[in-house]
Amino acid sequence: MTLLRLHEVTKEFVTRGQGGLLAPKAAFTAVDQVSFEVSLGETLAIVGESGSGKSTTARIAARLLDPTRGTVEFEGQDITRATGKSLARFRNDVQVVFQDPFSSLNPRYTVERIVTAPLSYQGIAPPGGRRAFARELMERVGLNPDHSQRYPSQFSGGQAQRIGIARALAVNPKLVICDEAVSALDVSIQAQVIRLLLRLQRESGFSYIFIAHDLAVVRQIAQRVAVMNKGRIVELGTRDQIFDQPRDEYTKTLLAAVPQINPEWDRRRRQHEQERKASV
Amino acid sequence: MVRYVLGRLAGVLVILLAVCLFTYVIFFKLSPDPAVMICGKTCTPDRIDSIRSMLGLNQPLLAQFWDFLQGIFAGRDYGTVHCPAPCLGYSFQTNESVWSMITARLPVSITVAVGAAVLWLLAGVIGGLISAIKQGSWWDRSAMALALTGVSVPNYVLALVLQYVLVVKLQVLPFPSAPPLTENPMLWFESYLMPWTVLAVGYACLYARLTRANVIDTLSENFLRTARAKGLSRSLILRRHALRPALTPITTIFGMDFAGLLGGALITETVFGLNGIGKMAADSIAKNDQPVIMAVTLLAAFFVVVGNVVVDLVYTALDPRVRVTST
Amino acid sequence: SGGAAGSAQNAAGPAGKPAQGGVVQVLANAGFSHLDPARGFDGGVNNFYRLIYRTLTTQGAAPGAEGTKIVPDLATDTGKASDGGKTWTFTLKDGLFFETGAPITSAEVKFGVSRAWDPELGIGSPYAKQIIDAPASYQGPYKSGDLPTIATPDAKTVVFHLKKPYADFGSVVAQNTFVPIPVGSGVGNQLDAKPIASGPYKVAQYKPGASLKLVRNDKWDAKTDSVRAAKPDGFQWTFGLDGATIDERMIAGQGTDANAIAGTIQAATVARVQTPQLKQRTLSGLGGCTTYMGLNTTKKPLGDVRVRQAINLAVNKQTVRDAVGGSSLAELATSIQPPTVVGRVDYNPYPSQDGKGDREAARKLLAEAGLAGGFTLTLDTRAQPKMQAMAVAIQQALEPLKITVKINTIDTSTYYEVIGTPSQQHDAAITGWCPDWPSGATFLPPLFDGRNIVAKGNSNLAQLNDPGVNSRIDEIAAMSDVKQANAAYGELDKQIMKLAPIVPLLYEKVVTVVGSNIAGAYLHDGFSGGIDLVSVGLTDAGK
Amino acid sequence: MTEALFVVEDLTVTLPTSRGPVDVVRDASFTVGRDDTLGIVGESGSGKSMTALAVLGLLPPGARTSGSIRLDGKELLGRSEAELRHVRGNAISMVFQDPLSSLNPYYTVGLQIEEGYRAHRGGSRRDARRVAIEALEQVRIPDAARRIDHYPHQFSGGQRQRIMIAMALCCSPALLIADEPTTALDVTVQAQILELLAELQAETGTGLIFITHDLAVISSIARRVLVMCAGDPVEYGTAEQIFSDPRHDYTRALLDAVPRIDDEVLS
Amino acid sequence: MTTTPTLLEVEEVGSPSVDGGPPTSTRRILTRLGRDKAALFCVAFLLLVVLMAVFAPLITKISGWGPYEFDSAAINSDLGGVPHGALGGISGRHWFGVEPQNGRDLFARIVYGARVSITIALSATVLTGVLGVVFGMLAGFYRGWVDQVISRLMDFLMAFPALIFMIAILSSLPAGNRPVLLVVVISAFGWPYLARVIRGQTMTLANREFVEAARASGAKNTAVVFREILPNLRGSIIVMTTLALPGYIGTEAGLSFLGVGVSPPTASWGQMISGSVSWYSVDPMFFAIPGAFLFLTVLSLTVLGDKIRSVIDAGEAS
Ligand SMILES: Nc1ncnc2c1ncn2[C@@H]1O[C@H](COP(=O)(O)OP(=O)(O)OP(=O)(O)O)[C@@H](O)[C@H]1O
Ligand SMILES: Nc1ncnc2c1ncn2[C@@H]1O[C@H](COP(=O)(O)OP(=O)(O)OP(=O)(O)O)[C@@H](O)[C@H]1O
Ligand SMILES: [Mg+2]
Ligand SMILES: [Mg+2]
Ligand code: NI
Repeated sequence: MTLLRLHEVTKEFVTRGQGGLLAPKAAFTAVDQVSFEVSLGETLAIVGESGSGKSTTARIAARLLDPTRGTVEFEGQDITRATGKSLARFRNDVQVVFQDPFSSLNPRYTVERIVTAPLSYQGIAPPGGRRAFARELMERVGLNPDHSQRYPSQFSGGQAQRIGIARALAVNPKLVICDEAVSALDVSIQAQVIRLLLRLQRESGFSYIFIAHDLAVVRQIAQRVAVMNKGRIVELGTRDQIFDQPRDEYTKTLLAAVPQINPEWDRRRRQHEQERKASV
Repeated sequence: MVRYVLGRLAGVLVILLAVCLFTYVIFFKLSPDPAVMICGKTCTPDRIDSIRSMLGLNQPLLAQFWDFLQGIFAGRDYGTVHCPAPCLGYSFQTNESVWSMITARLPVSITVAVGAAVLWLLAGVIGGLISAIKQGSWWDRSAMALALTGVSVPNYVLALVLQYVLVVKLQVLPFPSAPPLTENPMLWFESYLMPWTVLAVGYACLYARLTRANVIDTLSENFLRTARAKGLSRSLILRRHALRPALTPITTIFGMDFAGLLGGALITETVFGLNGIGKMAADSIAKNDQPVIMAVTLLAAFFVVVGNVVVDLVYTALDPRVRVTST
Repeated sequence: SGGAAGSAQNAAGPAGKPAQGGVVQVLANAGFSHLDPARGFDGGVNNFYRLIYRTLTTQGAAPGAEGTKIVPDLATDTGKASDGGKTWTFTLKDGLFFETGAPITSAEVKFGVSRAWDPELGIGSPYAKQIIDAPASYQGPYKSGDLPTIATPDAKTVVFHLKKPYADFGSVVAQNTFVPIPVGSGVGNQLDAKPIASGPYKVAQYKPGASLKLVRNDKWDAKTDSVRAAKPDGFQWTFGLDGATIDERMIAGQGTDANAIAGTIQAATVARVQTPQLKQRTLSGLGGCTTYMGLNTTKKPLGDVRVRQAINLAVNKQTVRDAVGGSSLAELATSIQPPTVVGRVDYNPYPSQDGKGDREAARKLLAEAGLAGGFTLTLDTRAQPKMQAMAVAIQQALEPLKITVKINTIDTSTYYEVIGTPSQQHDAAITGWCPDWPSGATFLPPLFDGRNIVAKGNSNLAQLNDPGVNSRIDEIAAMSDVKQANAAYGELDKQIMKLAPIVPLLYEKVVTVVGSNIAGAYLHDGFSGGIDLVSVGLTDAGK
Repeated sequence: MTEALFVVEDLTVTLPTSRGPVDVVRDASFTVGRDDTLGIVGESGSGKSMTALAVLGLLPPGARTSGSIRLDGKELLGRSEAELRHVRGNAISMVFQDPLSSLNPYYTVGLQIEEGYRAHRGGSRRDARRVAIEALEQVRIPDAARRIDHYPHQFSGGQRQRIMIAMALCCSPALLIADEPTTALDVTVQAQILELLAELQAETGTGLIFITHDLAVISSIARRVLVMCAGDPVEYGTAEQIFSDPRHDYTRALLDAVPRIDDEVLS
Repeated sequence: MTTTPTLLEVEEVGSPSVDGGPPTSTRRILTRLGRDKAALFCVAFLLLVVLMAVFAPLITKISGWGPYEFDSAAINSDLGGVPHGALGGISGRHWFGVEPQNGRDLFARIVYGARVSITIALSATVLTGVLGVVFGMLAGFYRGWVDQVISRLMDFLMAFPALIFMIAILSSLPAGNRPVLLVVVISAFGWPYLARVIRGQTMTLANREFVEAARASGAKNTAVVFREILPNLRGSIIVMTTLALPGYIGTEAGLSFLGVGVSPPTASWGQMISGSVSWYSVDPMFFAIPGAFLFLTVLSLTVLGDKIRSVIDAGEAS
């Protein structure tokens, strides 16, 4: 069943040319005729060049930005211009993790308030009380629950990012849009968060739009992958198709450029590891 | 943008019209009959009637209002006298053309406003900035205590005390007489020094406190850390990176305050005997000189409304994030 | 000129003899209402007009009673009555000219007077219109042309025909409306902007509300003028100064402020002018007006004369006086007419110790009226600190009698309109009255003639309509001997006060500090106690 | 033997919190030579960024530091703000982790790059602008000459990150500290940026401290690696040693967790 | 050990709280304020003023003079009515001296004046604060026609020279309940000033990403405005409203003197201060006493506002 569908979505940004207030305007097409679907319980990954319009697409999908042209449908309903109740329902069902961790957290609020805010915005009482609920959420994303009274500026970048993730998971959304949600996390926490996301998908049927640069992560989590370049989707297919038989040139370059740990070192490490296990 | 400005200017006209009409109703309907006051101590109903007809007060309100508007744009006739285009009527009290009264007094009010504004901006912003940087220091505490004192002391008190101390006791300044700048620049400056100061004190205190609060907010932003990491000089960091975001909201207030002052500093002008718009307003209220009240109101409204348009334009120019969404 | 100065300066003081020349500075709060003599009409302008205008007669130029005496000015005498006082003839002096050089003849005098009938202009002194006979439809010279009831048989003679005999017409022609104006000029606002001088000075520059500069009118011939000393070469007014600032400047007396005169000081300044040096520069005298509280006789308990008398007895005039600045700034009033009025009798119908009020006597009267339990009274006051302070003082004084005074503050600009409208007026109101010239004729009839009660612009605040008073007013008006009439007004004062329609509160004083170089300054009884401008000058003209 | 370009010894950073002071970095020691790259990896929240900030004296208010930080043998710790000014952006540049909030929203990116250059190199605005455009081009911002006049919010996350890099590069510092400079970049651009850094090092001998979570990147560029965990430097050695023979349990766990593009889906 | 040199020297951050769990913010603020001497002093003074106002009749019974009683013996009628004795007639009889020209007891008038002034100024401040903040935020946040309507309304109200119109309107309204009318009229003309400032800042804040984040979390517009943006406006609001208070006491005085405020003989601080102006050189105490009360009240409010703010900020250290 299709949960979200973007149909030929285009976004133009109006920027002012040089020369002050009265300068003529210039338009810049950030997203160009993008169409895709996300089904219930599915993860669609968007990869692509930096500046290719991934975040913009995500924000349009979350209805945080109005597309210049094209439509966004959610559960079969056109919500491109929705307001009021239907928009509110949409908001309850779709949560977003933002790319920029600090800017997306209100500097005046404690973590506890930030992560429980979606609940109160949607008029849901936090199960087990606000404090306990917040602590539980923080624990889930690997944050020290004792820090629930801290303010965002007192956290590290990766911790701030996890606050954003915890916030998105506070309510039970149908779709979570993760804009580089794990990029600032160290690999072990990253793995923990990804496992959490996958478990939620399994148990509660979450769908994800997962924007990432780390193709290894994408491979772990995505069922389908869209590759964007210069505002357009240049290739869209299942994970294996994209990773194993990329058709588009850009996709191929992308895959070829993935850095890897020196294979020789890695091999030696595994060897040492085995030696160590054997010796124990 | 051009369209936006034009739209706003059209809005200005509408507001001024509304202000006009409202003022007209308040002062011509609810206020005492000017004819009776002109009539004086020994007055007969006949005389009142004749004065009313002479002033056009016997016409319906809207007709009077229409005449008034016409006067402003096209001029109008009062009996035998023709009053040319920007015609705001004649004072009930002195029979002077209100327009010439305004043009004669405006330079004084502008001088008062500009001088005071320069003073309070300098004092307020610099004081607030230093306070913010030295938050919690003795300088900060004393500057903020001073600011509070400044706000708590009504400016007529300040005016009189200043005059008593500086002019009467110490005799370092003359009594303000406000000659034209060209005649005697020194005396001009000395004359305006006290009015400027008195007016500036209250505003300076407000601005100092606002600047302080905003700068403190800004100082904790991450981009300030970036600026420091670039090795910029302290003054550049403060001037450019801390002040700009801190002062952006202050421009709003400044526009309003300054525009308000152009429409006359009632109390200060009265205390120091400066013949500006403010004093004219005070006099006209005391005497219920309606044409003058109307004109003063309109003038003040004009400055404030235009000031607000300028403020909005400046604000969108100052904050790039706002700019993009505004058009 | 200016030889009189030098070492004698200290001894001279404000009373000394002024030298010829110099410029007298005048510091003023409010500007002049009108420079057009047909329009302006109050103590301040009347005094000022004598510098630039002349009238057929005028008040004397001397301290005390001399100042209230009518003396010839343009005319050779104070008028000859004929036809039983219904026709008055004046003859002009020789050598009279306007500042333009044009001669002043009977035609200009007539033209000036006839302007009083113009509905747009005639908003000043009303007497010419009230007393001189004229066609009912006459609307002034610009609209209706010549006024037939004033005859000018030759260039030197003016003949006025009155509606009915008027014994004191010699005083009436001293009013501003009798200033000569060149025939045909003065239409609209012309004279307000640029007066045409007939007196010793002419207007050199006028910025309404800001400043006024007078210079000598060299067409004025001192020989034709026995009233005006006109010693200085000019006058310079500065308007719009704050009261406190004026006091400061006058006390400091720096620079040209040494040549300055000003109005009455503020209460707070009284304590500061007690040093010998300042005392020497201080002039003090009665303002010539009475401040009183009118009691609306048409309102419920006030209709009872005993209640009004009780209030008269109970008011503590001492506290009222303190409210305006104490003994230096006012005297306690006992009668309606102030001491400056000719023929006034000094008496006290409702005495109490030191004017502090006789509460016992008042209580007795109230008990008689059946109001021992008290009542409520609404007192209208002007929204002005001094007036409100007086109201509060009265409120306090009546409180022990269980009379609750509700103070109703009315905006300054509307005050006189409200209390002058019987339908809007409350139980009582504080106000004052100054005679247009110092006789009972311009004091008692306007305030107490029951037939003068009008729906708007009423000055009979008590709304007293007593047949005895009314008929007595008619009798006095019919008297042809001015002296006799004035004396009769003195007695009428007593008769009215028996009815207690008002509570005379104070005769306010003028206390003014003059600059150290001012000479020849005295307070003129005729002009609400202002310094007589035609006599004042400088000790040292070179300063 | 002369000392290395940059030496940190026993650096401890203490931050105030509502529960009292907390050591967020304990006794960290490392060196960076000329044309040398140190990689710092570790747990999120382990104090990597704080270490970096401590070097430039940019810690949050109330922070205390102890130990020693020397650049070219000169002690930086305890220097006054005025003295540090000449070091910052000149001898040592830094790329911050959070690009959006680290850029002033009120100014164009051009101005923000130029001012750093002019503060140390002087020169006319025109020169600075040229340098800024060049720097933007170097970090692969398309249409740099036009975009230099845009405001930070008009750029994508990766672009902002590159702007921060451009800003740090334009004074060719002796030491560059880059705090997760490429996390928001796609792999192709990332490769270009890494190449750019390598070129720069070859040219000017810049020492580089590279903080990242991407172990693959570290393995390809770092000569030495510092592994941090919960404020403690748990392991410090050559890249080869760390990657091929990690001694500490945490390092081993970290390397085990690295996802591989050819790995199976996690279950 | 060295301390990091920073641009702003931050006030010492308090010691750790003893109890285990993190204290709630209200409790934290209260305990922190409780330890601050200056804050305690401010609270004490404000409390004193409030108690004075509430128990005015009782207090004046003890002091012996009512607020309206004249004492002619205490003033010198020959010198324009200045109080006898030094310091404006301060004595055992009149603790704070007397008013010139009528000898009313200043202490009693201060005590009674607190009632009027504090209620009027405080309510006007609160009302303008609420109106200004709400409308300012709505205009700045929604932009579009909401902004148009609110902004034009603000333009319209601000366009009037406020004092002139307050007089005109108040004098034409039925007397009714003066203090309430005063509050309403003062607020009606006062709120746009604050609202415009708030509007501008809201426009800036509305573009911040955390606002977008809140919206994505399902926050309705009102929630975004009042729960995300409002806390970030705190600085300006505190400053503007603490400074508005003395302004309104002054406005009340001005209006009272122009005859449209509270009617005499009711005492109010503002009236006392403006009445004392002309006596500044002869009887400085007449000004100094109500002036000091006004000043201390404002000072206390401001310092308290600042303290609360810095306590909250210390938690954020943003
Ligand atoms: N202002 C502060 N007050 C108190 N603690 C802070 C403050 N800033 C950061 N911390 C804490 O200091 C620790 C180290 O933070 P730091 O930013 O150095 O982490 P990091 O290693 O850079 O992590 P990441 O990889 O997530 O960016 C974290 O646990 C964080 O919670
Ligand atoms: N408000 C804006 N005004 C003008 N241009 C914008 C605006 N926001 C984004 N852009 C431009 O639109 C393009 C797409 O931006 P977007 O943020 O969607 O990229 P992205 O794919 O998320 O990149 P990254 O991976 O670097 O975050 C970029 O070139 C950016 O410069
Ligand atoms: Mg992005
Ligand atoms: Mg970090
Ligand atoms: Ni080995």
